[in-house]
Amino acid sequence: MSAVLFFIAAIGVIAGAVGVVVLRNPFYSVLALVAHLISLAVLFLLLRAEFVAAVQVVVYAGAVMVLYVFVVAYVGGESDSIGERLRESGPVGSGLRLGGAIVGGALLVELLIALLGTGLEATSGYGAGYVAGPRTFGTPAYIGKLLLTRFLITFELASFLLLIAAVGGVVLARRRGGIGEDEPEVFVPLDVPRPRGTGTMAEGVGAGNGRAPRTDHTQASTVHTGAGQPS
Amino acid sequence: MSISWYLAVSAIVFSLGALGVMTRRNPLVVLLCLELMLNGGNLALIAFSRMWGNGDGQILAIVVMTVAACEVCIGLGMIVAIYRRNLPIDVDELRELQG
Amino acid sequence: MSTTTYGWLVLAFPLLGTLVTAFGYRYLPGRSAGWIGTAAIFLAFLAALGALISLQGHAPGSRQIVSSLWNYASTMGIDAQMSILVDPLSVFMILVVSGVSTLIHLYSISYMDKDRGFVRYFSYLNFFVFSMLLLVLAGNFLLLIVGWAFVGAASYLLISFWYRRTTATKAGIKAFVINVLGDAGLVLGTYFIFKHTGTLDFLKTFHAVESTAHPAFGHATNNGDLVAGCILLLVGAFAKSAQIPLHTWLPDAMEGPTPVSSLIHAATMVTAGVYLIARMHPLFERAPAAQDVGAVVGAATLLIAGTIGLAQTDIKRVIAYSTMSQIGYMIMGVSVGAYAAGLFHLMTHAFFKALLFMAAGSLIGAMGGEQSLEKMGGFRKAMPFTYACFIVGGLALSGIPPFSGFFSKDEILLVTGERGGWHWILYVAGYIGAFFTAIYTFRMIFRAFHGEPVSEARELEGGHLHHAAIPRNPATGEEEDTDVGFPGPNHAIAERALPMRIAMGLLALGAVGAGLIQIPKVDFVIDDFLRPSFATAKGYEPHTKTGLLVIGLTLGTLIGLAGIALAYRIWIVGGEELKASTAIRERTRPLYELFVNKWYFDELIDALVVKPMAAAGAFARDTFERVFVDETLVGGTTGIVRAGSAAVRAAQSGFVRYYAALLVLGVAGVGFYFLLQT
Amino acid sequence: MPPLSILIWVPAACGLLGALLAGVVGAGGAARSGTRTGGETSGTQTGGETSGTATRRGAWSLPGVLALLGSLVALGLAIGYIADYKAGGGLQHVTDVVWIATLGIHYKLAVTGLNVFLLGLTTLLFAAATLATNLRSGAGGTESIDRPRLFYFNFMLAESAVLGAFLAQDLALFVAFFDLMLIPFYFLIGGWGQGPDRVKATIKLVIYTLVGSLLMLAAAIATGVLAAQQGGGHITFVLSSLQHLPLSSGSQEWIFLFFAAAFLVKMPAFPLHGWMPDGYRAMPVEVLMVFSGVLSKVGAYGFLAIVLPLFPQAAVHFQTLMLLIGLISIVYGSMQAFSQTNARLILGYSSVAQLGFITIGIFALNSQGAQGALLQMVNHGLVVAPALFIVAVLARRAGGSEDIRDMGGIAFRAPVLASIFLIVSLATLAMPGSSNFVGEFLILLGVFKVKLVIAIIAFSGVVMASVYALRLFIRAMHNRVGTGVHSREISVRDGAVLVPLVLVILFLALYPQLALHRSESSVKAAIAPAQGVKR
Repeated sequence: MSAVLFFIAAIGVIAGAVGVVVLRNPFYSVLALVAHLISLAVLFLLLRAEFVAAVQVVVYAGAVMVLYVFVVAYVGGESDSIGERLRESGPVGSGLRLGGAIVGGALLVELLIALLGTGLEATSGYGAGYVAGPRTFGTPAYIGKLLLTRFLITFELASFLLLIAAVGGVVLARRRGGIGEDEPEVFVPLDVPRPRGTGTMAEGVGAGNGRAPRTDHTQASTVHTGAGQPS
Repeated sequence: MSISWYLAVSAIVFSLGALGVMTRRNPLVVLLCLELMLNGGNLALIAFSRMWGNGDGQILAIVVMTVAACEVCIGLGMIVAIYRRNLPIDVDELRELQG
Repeated sequence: MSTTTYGWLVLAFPLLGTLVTAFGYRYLPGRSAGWIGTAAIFLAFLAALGALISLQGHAPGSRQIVSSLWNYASTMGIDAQMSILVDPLSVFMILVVSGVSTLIHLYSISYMDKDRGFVRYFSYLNFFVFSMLLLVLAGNFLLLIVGWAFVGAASYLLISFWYRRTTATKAGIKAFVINVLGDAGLVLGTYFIFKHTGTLDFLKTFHAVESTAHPAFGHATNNGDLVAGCILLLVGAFAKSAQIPLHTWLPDAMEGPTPVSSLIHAATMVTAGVYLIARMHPLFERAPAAQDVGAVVGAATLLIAGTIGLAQTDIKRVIAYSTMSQIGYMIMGVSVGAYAAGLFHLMTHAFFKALLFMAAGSLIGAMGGEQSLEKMGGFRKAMPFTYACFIVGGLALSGIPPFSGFFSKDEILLVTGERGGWHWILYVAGYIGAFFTAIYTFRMIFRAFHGEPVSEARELEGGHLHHAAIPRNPATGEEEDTDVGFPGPNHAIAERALPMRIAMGLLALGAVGAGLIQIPKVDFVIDDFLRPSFATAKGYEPHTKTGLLVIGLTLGTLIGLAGIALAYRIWIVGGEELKASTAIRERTRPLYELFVNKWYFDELIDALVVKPMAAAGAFARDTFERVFVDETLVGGTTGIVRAGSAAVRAAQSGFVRYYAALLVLGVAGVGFYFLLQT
Repeated sequence: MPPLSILIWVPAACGLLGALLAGVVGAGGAARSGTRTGGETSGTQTGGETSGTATRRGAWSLPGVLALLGSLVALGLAIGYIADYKAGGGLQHVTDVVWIATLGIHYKLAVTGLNVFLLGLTTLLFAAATLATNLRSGAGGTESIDRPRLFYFNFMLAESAVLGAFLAQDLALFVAFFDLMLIPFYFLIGGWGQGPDRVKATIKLVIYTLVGSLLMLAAAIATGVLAAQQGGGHITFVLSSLQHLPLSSGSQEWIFLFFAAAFLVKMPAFPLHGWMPDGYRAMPVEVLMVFSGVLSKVGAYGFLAIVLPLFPQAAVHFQTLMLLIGLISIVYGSMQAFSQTNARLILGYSSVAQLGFITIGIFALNSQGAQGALLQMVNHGLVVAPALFIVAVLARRAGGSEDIRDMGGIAFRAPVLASIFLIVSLATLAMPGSSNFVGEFLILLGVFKVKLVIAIIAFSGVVMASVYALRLFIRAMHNRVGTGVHSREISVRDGAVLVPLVLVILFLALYPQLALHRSESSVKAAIAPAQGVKR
């Protein structure tokens, strides 16, 4: 029974993953990922990780993916699929893509060898003994106990991380203007060694081109050492 | 089913994710592929924790999910910001960090 | 007051005069600066007399007195005090210097009367006198070098006194650099001596050299270091005294005002070399080789300078070359051990040469700044006083008895002859030089004062002093820039300025009579006075062979008269338009070319030193600095850095996926490694 | 006397105070925007209006006054130390606090015969330069300084760093101060420099100096570590205790080379002077005065106070090399100096030559040479600073051009300026009677004793010095009046800067013994180890 369940779930997992990678329309990719996640949750259940499975479904497949869908809807990314990617040569050149595929393959092979080929006896077993119960391995109570006792610090850190991420997301996504031509610029001697206009966001947004060279700018603001008007 | 099967699945998922990260140009999809890789990792973690009957792996999996959530948050925020600036939604076009 | 107090006073007065005139340049009314300067020098002269008197008060054995004010630089074995040495030699020198200087200051008051740089002039002149006195009074090598360099600086300032003349500034820097070369020689020589004696003080040095127990340079003569040191001291002396081959600055130095030429470049500074050799005689007597070098160079100089003097037409330069040749006599004299005679000639020469320059100055004034003999003539009636002074000076210079030059020069040659051996060559050279001297001296006189009066002379006879409409630089013909104080339209001549007449008259008396204080076999004033300074000198006492003496005196007289006669034949009887001289010139064209081009010394030095240095400097500036320092070193280093950074930059393609690929590759690599491990 | 820390930190404190207070008071605050307004603002503006712009023309700016105050206090203290110094040598007025215990780094300061007069020189030149800057903008000056708060703060920080470098008796502390010196000068040149290629010059200078001081840092650490191994104990950087742990000659040699690189760049010596021409052209004149007058001496001082005592065997081993470097610097610098036409560069190359003299004096490795080198450090600083200032004054009269071909003929209308310049240039060419001559006399005597040939060649430098110094003087003062030259007498303001320096020059010329007497024993102690080495 579990074996059948496993194969169905596993196939779902891999199929979803493949779909994510291959499908040309990002929207479909997202949906594929949802499918992938749900079937993954099944695997978790088979591994007696009820709580994680639940979190997976609720948080991931629920919340996060909705977020993705929103963004995709908002951005409406252009569609592209691995097929034509491999054929056409973009700025990177298909060589990279080919190489990427090869590397990825190599990685897969390695992992398989590492996990299976090395003959870790334990992996061939079915895992530690398991007796069902209210607060046994993997139950919310179990997890909660761990989280609030042994992994309290981790727990708190994670929460802080989330908070920071939330703030960061807000900051990044908020609407604001780029750096304009007229923005007054203080002479910072530390800028001196840097070729003008580079390394700033200004360059990224195309501003700063055609701005007066920084050298001239500070030239006007130097002490005229007696060379100028007579004292 | 023995744990090794789960591990095999996790490996496949991880590699697929890596492949996607390396090949796709749409940052959104790249993010999705990152999720894939994380999930691969998660699966392995869970499998191992099952193997030893020890919950730490699961906790770790939860943490990974948290991190994944953060990464999604930031990543999507950046994508939105890029979109706002009318820059191409294409990781190959965003090369400002080029030396 | 003690003797040394007088010595310090001698230094103090000119310094005071310098400071007063320098700081008061804006407030001193009218010509008062001139009188202040003159008074300062005159006071110095009085102090020198005081020193003389009180020095005679001491016993002859203790007439070398050192007095020190403070430690100048005494460290690490150096013992340089701010000290003066008062002994007969230095007293003799300060007497001559301050005496002649007083008269020349007096002369300058009138000569520079209308000059815009009047105050500056007297400030410089006082400073020069101070330096010269410091030089002769210095009690140790360091202070000697200080005075040595100060007179060089003062002479530079006075040569380029009219500094809007490029010729003047060029001449000034030339003189200064050659003098610095001499200073360098002096310093290096000092090192050689200090290395053995371990002291800079004169008396201690001499004692260390002469001490019979363990002399600094061993008992044998011609110790290598000693000879090297003495020859380097000679380099200093040659540079200062314009001896071959370091003489080229002196003729150019005539760019300065004429009184300056008369004071610095005839009477005092250029004789410093003679003083130096005399002062260092204990060292030189232990190094005969160095003495011979000095004697030979002196003889060569007196000959070469004499020949050049024959061909020059610029009156001041003729006198300058005559100065060189006379100093050649002195150097030769003190180098062969005729110390008293050399210094005696130094004194008499100071008189008559200063007189000649003053007279020339008066003449140039009458010519409105023109210095070329070609344009002069017939001033005999127009300026009788100047003419008389010129005659007196000329006779003294040509060594006609009883004028002063006669005794001093012949005494030098006498002692040279007594040395015997190859010194006879020098002896002969000396008399040949005397012949030349007589010729060019009277060539000057005859061409300037005899013959048809030129327009300026007539104008002057008519009672009007000629003024050039636009003053021009006689050397280059460029128009003078009068606002720095070039005399411009105003010139002073002896006939019209009392101070000039007084100064020239007194010097004329000296030129006539000074010789009488030391007549062989009759009186020995100089000998006796200087004896304490030369107590240890071998052969100081002239044990004169009467025969040689008589021969010398008669020979000298005859040669002088012969020279004058020849000059008379050529330039008076020679007829109109210098027929005779042109005829001679044509007959001896190559020689004439050689002489008129001053034996090509300037060209030689230019080609050997100046041009190479300039070329090297230009090369360093234009090529080396750019190619090596900037491109090879800087460019090379930065180039390497640039290349490296470019290589690293290439990795930073900016493609996220590319980075990701690298990352995965890395992971795969690591994993592969571990797989191999298992 | 108060502890040395006060002497070191008073200037920086005053600079900082000025920077902070000026913001509060508002008078002549720092310029936020680069635009230069002070030159045009009329004197009637109120402080409120000008705050946030450059100083008003003719107004004393608070930071300037405070900086001047600080530098003067430092000068007074330095004079006090000179007067108070006992000729017996050794460390005096020692301040010794453990700074970083684990690394054995002490905050150890002391006055020795080597640095006592350099303290005087540093404080004097900084005071003069600060006064000059103040007078240029304040007190009816016609010009203005941007961001005076920043300027004066950097300037004073530089003074503190230099003083610290001179006083430090701990290797690590010395290195720290040595590198601290670079920072303010970097800002000063980059922010207030002149000329189009200022930026290039700044980078060049910084890279050169930085490379040198990094090498020195490595060498210093190596010294501490190796010495600790030698002593088989705790690591220490205190010079006096390092001196008792001599390293093996092998390690001494490479460490010596690293230190030499740093110091030779600072001096600068041929062929490491590549930064000098651009740097000299770019610097503001006041900065240049102290840079050329003082910083170059830090290198020479380092040789004398650190390298010779710590690495005597290496010093002996590389003696000929260093002598040759010095000699080439002399000849090359002199030749450049009399072929350049930019007055600043003439002085720049002349100081290359002068520093060459100092180098050969130090590496004569005998008492006369070292003594002369020490005296010459002070002399050169005293001479080059007023010379550079005069060049600026002349440039103002020659319509801003520093090319000697555009100058000339102003001596007649400016006799005082001419006399001052004459004194300075005669001192520059080490005219006998100047203190410079005593220095060169001792140096060359020292070299003469060890290497006759080098001494003789070095004399050519003396002769050439007379050429370039007089050339500069004549082209600026004599000959015909240059086109576009206004010959004017120096203003009282310029005089106030120059006259004190000239007076000090004259005083030392009359009584060099003052310096020689005090430094004698310390110099002997410094070179004793090197002399102890058997060759």
